Amino acid sequence: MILLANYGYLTATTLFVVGMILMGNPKKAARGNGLLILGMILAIISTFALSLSNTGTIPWNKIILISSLILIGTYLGRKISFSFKITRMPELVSLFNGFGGLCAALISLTGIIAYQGELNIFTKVILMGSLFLGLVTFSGSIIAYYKLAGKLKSKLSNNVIFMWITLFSCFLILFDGLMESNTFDFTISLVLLSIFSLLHGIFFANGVGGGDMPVLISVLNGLTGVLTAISGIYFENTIMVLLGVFVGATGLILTIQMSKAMNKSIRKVFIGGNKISKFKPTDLELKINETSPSSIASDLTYAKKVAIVPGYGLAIAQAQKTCLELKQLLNKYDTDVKFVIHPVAGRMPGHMNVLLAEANIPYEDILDLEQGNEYIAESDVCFVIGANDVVNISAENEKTSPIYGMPIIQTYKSEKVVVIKRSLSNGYADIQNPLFGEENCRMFFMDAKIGLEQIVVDLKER
Amino acid sequence: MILLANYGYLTATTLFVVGMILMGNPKKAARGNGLLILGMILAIISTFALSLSNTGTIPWNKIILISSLILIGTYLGRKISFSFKITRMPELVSLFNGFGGLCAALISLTGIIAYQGELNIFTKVILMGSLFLGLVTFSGSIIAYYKLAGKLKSKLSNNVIFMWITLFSCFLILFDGLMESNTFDFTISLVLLSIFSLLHGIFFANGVGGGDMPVLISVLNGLTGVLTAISGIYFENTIMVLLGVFVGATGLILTIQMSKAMNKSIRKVFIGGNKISKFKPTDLELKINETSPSSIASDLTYAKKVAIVPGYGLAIAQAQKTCLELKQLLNKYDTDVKFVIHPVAGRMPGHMNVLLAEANIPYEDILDLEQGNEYIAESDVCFVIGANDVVNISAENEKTSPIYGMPIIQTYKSEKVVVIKRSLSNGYADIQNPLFGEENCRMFFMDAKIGLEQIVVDLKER
Amino acid sequence: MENVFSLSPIDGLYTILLCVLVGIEVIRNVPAILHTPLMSGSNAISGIIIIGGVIQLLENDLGLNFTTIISCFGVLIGTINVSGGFFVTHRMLKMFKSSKN
Amino acid sequence: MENVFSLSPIDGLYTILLCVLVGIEVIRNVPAILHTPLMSGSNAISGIIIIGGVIQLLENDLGLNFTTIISCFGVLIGTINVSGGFFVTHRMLKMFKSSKN
Amino acid sequence: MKKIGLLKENNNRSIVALSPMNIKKLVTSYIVLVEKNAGIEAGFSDEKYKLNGAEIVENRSDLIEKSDLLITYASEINLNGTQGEKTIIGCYHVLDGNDIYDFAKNQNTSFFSLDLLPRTTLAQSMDILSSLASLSGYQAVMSGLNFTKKIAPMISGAGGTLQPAKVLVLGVGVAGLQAIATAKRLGAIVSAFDVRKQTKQEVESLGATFIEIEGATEDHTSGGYAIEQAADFNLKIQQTIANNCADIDLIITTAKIPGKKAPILITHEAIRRMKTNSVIVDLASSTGGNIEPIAHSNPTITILPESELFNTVGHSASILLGNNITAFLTYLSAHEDNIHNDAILSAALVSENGNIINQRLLNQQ
Amino acid sequence: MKKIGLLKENNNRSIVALSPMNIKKLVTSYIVLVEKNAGIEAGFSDEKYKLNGAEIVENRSDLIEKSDLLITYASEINLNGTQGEKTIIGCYHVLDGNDIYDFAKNQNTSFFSLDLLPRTTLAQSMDILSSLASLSGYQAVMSGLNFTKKIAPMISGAGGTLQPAKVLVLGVGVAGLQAIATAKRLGAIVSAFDVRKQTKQEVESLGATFIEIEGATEDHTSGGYAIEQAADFNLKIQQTIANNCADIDLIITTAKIPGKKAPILITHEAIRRMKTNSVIVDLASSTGGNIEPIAHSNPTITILPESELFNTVGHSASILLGNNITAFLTYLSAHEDNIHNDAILSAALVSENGNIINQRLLNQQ
Ligand SMILES: NC(=O)c1ccc[n+]([C@@H]2O[C@H](COP(=O)([O-])OP(=O)(O)OC[C@H]3O[C@@H](n4cnc5c(N)ncnc54)[C@H](OP(=O)(O)O)[C@@H]3O)[C@@H](O)[C@H]2O)c1
Ligand SMILES: NC(=O)c1ccc[n+]([C@@H]2O[C@H](COP(=O)([O-])OP(=O)(O)OC[C@H]3O[C@@H](n4cnc5c(N)ncnc54)[C@H](OP(=O)(O)O)[C@@H]3O)[C@@H](O)[C@H]2O)c1
Ligand SMILES: NC(=O)c1ccc[n+]([C@@H]2O[C@H](COP(=O)([O-])OP(=O)(O)OC[C@H]3O[C@@H](n4cnc5c(N)ncnc54)[C@H](O)[C@@H]3O)[C@@H](O)[C@H]2O)c1
Ligand SMILES: NC(=O)c1ccc[n+]([C@@H]2O[C@H](COP(=O)([O-])OP(=O)(O)OC[C@H]3O[C@@H](n4cnc5c(N)ncnc54)[C@H](O)[C@@H]3O)[C@@H](O)[C@H]2O)c1
Repeated sequence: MILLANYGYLTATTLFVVGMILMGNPKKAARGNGLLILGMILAIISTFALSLSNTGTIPWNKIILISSLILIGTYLGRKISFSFKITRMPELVSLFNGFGGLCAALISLTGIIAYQGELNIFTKVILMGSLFLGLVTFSGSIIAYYKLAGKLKSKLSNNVIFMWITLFSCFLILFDGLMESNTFDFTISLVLLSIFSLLHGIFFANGVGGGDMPVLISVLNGLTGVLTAISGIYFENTIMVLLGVFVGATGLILTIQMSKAMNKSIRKVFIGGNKISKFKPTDLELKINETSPSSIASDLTYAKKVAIVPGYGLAIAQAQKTCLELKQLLNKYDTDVKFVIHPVAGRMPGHMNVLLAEANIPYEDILDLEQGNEYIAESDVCFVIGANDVVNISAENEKTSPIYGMPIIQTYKSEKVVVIKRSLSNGYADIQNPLFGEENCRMFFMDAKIGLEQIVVDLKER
Repeated sequence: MILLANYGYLTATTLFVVGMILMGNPKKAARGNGLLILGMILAIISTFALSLSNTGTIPWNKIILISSLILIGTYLGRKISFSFKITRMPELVSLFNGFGGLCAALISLTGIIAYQGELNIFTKVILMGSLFLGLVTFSGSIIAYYKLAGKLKSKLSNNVIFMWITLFSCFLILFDGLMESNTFDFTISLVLLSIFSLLHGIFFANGVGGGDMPVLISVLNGLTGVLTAISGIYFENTIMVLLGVFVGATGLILTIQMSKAMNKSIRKVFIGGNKISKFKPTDLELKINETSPSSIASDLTYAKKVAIVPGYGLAIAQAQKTCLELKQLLNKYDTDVKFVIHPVAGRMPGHMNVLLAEANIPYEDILDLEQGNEYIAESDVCFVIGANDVVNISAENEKTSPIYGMPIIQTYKSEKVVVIKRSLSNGYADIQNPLFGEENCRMFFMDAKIGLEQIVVDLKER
Repeated sequence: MENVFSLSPIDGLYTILLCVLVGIEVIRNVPAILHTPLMSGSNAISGIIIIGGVIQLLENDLGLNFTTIISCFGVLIGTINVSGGFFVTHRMLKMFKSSKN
Repeated sequence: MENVFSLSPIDGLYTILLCVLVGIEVIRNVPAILHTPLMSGSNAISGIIIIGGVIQLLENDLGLNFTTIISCFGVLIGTINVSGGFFVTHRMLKMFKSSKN
Repeated sequence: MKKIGLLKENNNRSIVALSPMNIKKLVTSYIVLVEKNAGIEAGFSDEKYKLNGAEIVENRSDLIEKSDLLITYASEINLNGTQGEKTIIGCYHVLDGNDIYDFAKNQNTSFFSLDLLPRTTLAQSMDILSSLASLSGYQAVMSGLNFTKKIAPMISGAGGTLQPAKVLVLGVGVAGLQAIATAKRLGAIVSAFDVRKQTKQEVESLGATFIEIEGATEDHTSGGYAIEQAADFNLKIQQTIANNCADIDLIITTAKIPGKKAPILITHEAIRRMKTNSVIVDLASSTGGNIEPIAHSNPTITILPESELFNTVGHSASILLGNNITAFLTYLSAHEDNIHNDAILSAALVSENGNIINQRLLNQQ
Repeated sequence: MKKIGLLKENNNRSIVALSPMNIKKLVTSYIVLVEKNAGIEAGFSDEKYKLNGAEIVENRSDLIEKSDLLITYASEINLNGTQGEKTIIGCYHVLDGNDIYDFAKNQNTSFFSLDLLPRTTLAQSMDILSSLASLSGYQAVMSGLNFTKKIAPMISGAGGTLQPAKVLVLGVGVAGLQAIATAKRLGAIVSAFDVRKQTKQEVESLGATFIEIEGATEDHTSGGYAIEQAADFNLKIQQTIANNCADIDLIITTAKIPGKKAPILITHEAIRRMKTNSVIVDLASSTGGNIEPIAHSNPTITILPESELFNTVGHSASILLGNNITAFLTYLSAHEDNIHNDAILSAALVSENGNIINQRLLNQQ
């Protein structure tokens, strides 16, 4: 029976790893996910078998309890995950990750309480450490969740300091709890540790800019992995150790990859906070949401209709051919891509036509202002490449604007607007564009050619 | 001591794996190779340590013997590997692989002879199996070596049959040798097995077409891995098992990847033999050397100067933009790329100019016939894309040719010629082109656009 | 070879080492559009921690005490993580099904 | 935890399993231009089989008999494989050094 | 409803100020009268106008008499003896110092000349100058090349390789940019120069080379227009151009300064150095031209002083012109009560009740 | 050394049969005499010829008298009273039934007309027809467009969107292909038709659309040329074209059949359906043209019968022409002893000693 359980674990591990490998390939990813689910089921069954072989009897009541917990949990998980719109998936991942952290914290709490007296220092470190990590993950993930949902935008100026203070406190409490001659009662230690861990998670997450959220989630995800591995050592359970290590490793690499894709060092993401350094001082303070090539890439693939709005910046960057490549790649995903040309885009009549003709973009994929605005209204993503004045919404809603009354491309009618330009600086008319601060608008500050190439690379599967 | 040796092995394994990972990245590959070397040294030292801890005494004489063997071997290996031109590296890999196979065969032979009486059936299977595999690898690799070197071109019509006969014989002998009541004396069995194994290797390798050689080498390489793992089980040596398995796995995947890159199923490579199915009957029988996108890609990156000769096929395939991409990628490798335009290439004067201008290829990278031929004389690779008549060497060396006397692009002046077209069919003038059968000419039968895209994908590192 | 198949005395380390490497390799070359699904998947995997809770529940006595409740809650929350993770991944991946190539 | 760090009784299998996976993953996504160097590198690694020869030489008596000679020859040939493999790989990789990006 | 009268151009132009497509839109708020054969040169028959709801008027003076708004590009209009208030909308290049618009002195007449519109983003949809300059730039290449006796693209054929033509564009405003784009399209090698720094980027965005000359003066308050340069800098420009023109096949000059004489960019010396058969198209000729005005010394080169090349693509030109004027009419009717305070309308208004009131025009005089 | 005489074209052509660059090469094996002002129209001054080693001869009859080989594109040549053997090399389109080449009847005269060269890969470097057809195709677009009063590319500007011009090319030989390429370059939407099947691929290789009409007859022994089609298929072609031409701005016809009248592709009916301002450039006009030859019914369209459009790019044309003729001279001197057995030379040889001996010409007569 032990052997059976162990082979079960072995098989489950294989399923997990192979599943993850498959998930790296867009065509097989769905099958990979299936394998992961199988692996999870197998792992749980094996655990039953293992414990059964230890105790000898079949503890029906426990099995029923656990099974029903699992069933309820599954039901809830399903419900939650289907109650969100597809564009909000990253938020959900963050939320669930928080649950994972909480679960780990609870489990170590049980461990601590149940065996309070009998714990040696090694297990104590493990348990209290995992309590700490679990709660940090939990509160951090929840913050990330709210930030992603756009419900939280407050930025504390002294965030970094608080982060370090809370972290330090946690260590103090931990250390103190381990001492024989602890100052606090152990229960109080636990409570304090919990509080400070939660606080630390909050500050940790809050320090990260909106555009960098995916990196944060990835880090927290990796933390969960480490947690799992630590718990595995405590429970002397191979599969927990292995998978924990595995998740930790993937989390690490994913973090590196993502910050690379965003052209930022990991240090900058977490310590540097969310300064936009390239800011040009402007009258109006816009709340900018930055984004990254990879998330633009996934936005684009999830979309059914994409409108591309080229502007003078496209001409400067000479990115027209990359545009064609992007379009062709997206067409493969059944995504419809049209180019919407504003009459005064660029610096001469027909400027955009010249570019698009050079890239051999067929005339039927080019829409003028009127058709374009109709198309955009049905589109999922409106992708503005190096345009500014022609998508300036102040022409529609600010009577005082010098361009008030000019017909513009109504990008805001799309589900989501993504803008690629190098900075927040103004266009030809030299007026600020409030579009960039809109809720459904994401900025990617990059030269159009380089940026598009990054997106194209992301889209290309090997 | 044992522990030390074991940690040595562990570290060596890490070095190997990490080394191989690094080798997957062109920028870090050289460092990866360094790690592999370190790993190998460490593994050998650990082996010494291990055996030392088993016996207790330090067997100086043996250590000296072995060390000197290793030194001599290293010296020879270095000498051999530097005595070949860089373009002949694949041959060398094949040669060395053969040595690996021979080594394995010898070691198992020693095992068999030394413990002849004491062997249980399990070890017998292992040893005789590895003798078989070792010798197959050896002779197969040697054949591959000669084929790659162009010194062997004979094709036996009944090759497949012989291959199966020899394989079957080997199994018979092996089976017989294992029986208690063996027909042959054991030594005779061994000799017979050796002979048939060698023969099998020869036929196995000979059945594979010239263009598919890399796949064959990869398979043989994988075999060596399996061999090593088997020996590892015999020697009860972790690192041998692990690395054997590792090499086996890489070999397997590499084989799959390569045959994918050649657009052939593995089955076709080995069983289908080397038929060129798309052959259009021609008067003259040309000896065609086929090649694959990946080997074109590596030829191009190893080159310092590349001349591209476009023809009407480029226009048909509309591959001009992919050409630009190829050029830009190669420029990154410091490779100089020029386009050589023959006055009558295409179907109208300036046909190629139109295409290249559409792809925005700068005028200074376009050479006419005369400059072009000078450039080609210094180039490493001349890449003919969908051209035929304009590179027809019969215009220079066949007085009876209808185009005798027409100046052509002298592709043959380049170190290596690579031609991409869909088949062997003729061009506008409808005469056969003996260039395609030249020794330094490699054919890639594919639509120019698709083919170039495959090459570009290969060239792009992620 | 019977029940125990162990190559060397320090196999555990080999295993962990290799596991880390597999983890790294699996992710390293994944196209960025799959980052989110992968993160979600690996997040679901990390929910394996519920096994800890299960073990606790199985091995401790099942009284209606504080620890049991916490354990139960832990398993519940953990399962939400696991199942939710899988479902989210599933939903995201469905998007790729229409991809033609 | 002393000398032996073993997670479970079948760690050996985990190890081999993971090793295969690492092997596959390492190669799977390598750009094709590196196929030849990689093959060459992994070919050199497979030369680890000389360890077998070394063990034979170390453990058997060192008389001037047939087996010793064969073993010696085996180790020699094997070393050529190993070192040659590394040198070839090295030469091929040098080509990439000039790559600018 | 007010009556719009569309005049036939009478200064040898083959354009018309409104196209039948515009009529369709205008008839919802105006009665539209069209002079007989007004659009015939631009390819719009009277039937097409009628079909879209216009009324054809045989006689020009009838039309003028009946209409409240008179639309033209730049016709001579005789208002003598007409009754009632008239608003005349056209594009008379009033700053260039001509007097075709003497009707402006009439009582009861308002006169908008759209060349005076500010070059702002908001006014662009009415900006006739841009629309027509763009077409002139295109045609400058097309017809200029015809005189070089050469083809533009590189052709490597059995008869040898023909080198691509070299084109130099001086003054990179709207016309210059379009000229660059067109020449690039045809495969020519293009270089360009302008005194405004930002044009460097614009030139490069079209794949052409910018010739840099340090030391230009710019005035950012001039609304995108260039200003006059210091004498020594002008000399420097002229020398640089002379040094660069030896292997050029086609030069297109478009340099203008609003309300001023066009700067001299191509000197006697430059022309002397130019090669046989090369061509200069001077789009700035209406304000004096960019070429030194002395009998030039190189008989083998062709100089084409063209200021209204858009006439040769009258159909396209009329479509754009009509759209611009329609946009102006729409804007006008929306801001009618507020003409003097509206930046766009007041800028374009030349005269009211016989008095020239336009500030820019007055400043100039 | 033999003497080459380069004549000034005297039929109103602005080309010259050898360019100064060719002289440089030829003077190594010939003495080259050039008629005064021979190259002036094509942009080659007498100085340039002199600089490259030629001798300028003031008087035409002097030149003719002195030279052994006379080089021209298709001048009238008066050999009366000249001495010695003369070889005349030109491109007289002898199959089209003209009689400019009456000098061929002279004793002591050999006459090569390079329009008779076989269209083989080997002869391509001497193939004047291809060189000049290619330039004509280019110019057909450039000058044809000028008459449409429209610009070719799509322009989306503040004045609205101008739709790209639509171009239809009939007959996709050398000229047709170049016309397609040029129109595509300028941004037009291009479709094309030819009776030879393989042209479909050629058309598509330039990014244009091919109009398919089933039922053409082809003769693969005709050396790449088309042959006459059955009457009912001709009808089918004419109908299909008529159905396709309603929204075309520019039609370029190039369909020829060597030694035959050009096929009628555009009927009365088709012309009636074409829209205002559209243009037809008929490059086949020298052999009758591709347009139904009756007074056509649509006065708003322009028909340009042009057979020598290359004259408008005389400089480029002369470079190619000169290279072709130089290649022929080189080939001739290498195979001089074997003229009658050489496929290329015998094909181009029209007459010897006053007798027409060319097989194709004789077959035709
Ligand atoms: N069409 C005409 O005929 C014509 C003629 C003259 C003037 N105009 C005027 O020009 C304007 C045209 O509007 P538009 O939206 O096309 O252009 P725009 O308003 O001038 O904005 C262009 C934007 O592109 C960005 N950009 C510049 N280089 C870039 C690069 N390499 N990569 C990415 N982004 C880059 C710039 O922002 P960053 O610096 O932050 O990157 C800039 O804000 C209108 O105001 C119009 O009135 C038009
Ligand atoms: N330039 C001119 O003015 C002119 C005019 C008329 C005729 N010509 C004649 O045309 C010829 C031009 O020589 P060339 O070398 O350019 O062309 P070519 O000799 O006609 O050969 C073109 C080759 O391209 C290959 N091809 C066709 N489609 C392809 C695709 N999609 N992908 C890859 N390859 C493809 C064909 O082989 P597969 O079918 O095996 O792929 C064919 O052999 C000369 O004989 C010349 O005399 C030239
Ligand atoms: N805001 C808008 O929407 C809008 C609309 C149309 C034009 N514009 C802008 O107005 C500006 C001028 O346009 P335009 O074409 O009517 O200008 P223009 O016709 O007055 O002059 C043409 C060009 O000549 C240049 N020039 C003047 N003096 C020169 C000299 N000495 N040497 C070289 N070049 C000289 C000018 O800089 C200008 O680029 C451009 O920047 C254009 O982008 C803006
Ligand atoms: N071998 C060579 O090197 C070489 C050199 C030059 C030309 N060529 C070939 O010669 C051929 C003819 O060239 P060309 O331009 O001198 O031909 P051309 O001037 O004689 O005729 C022009 C075109 O009209 C087409 N045509 C004839 N009757 C037609 C009809 N009823 N309807 C529609 N189209 C019709 C012909 O097919 C031809 O394509 C082409 O295939 C060309 O590629 C070959």
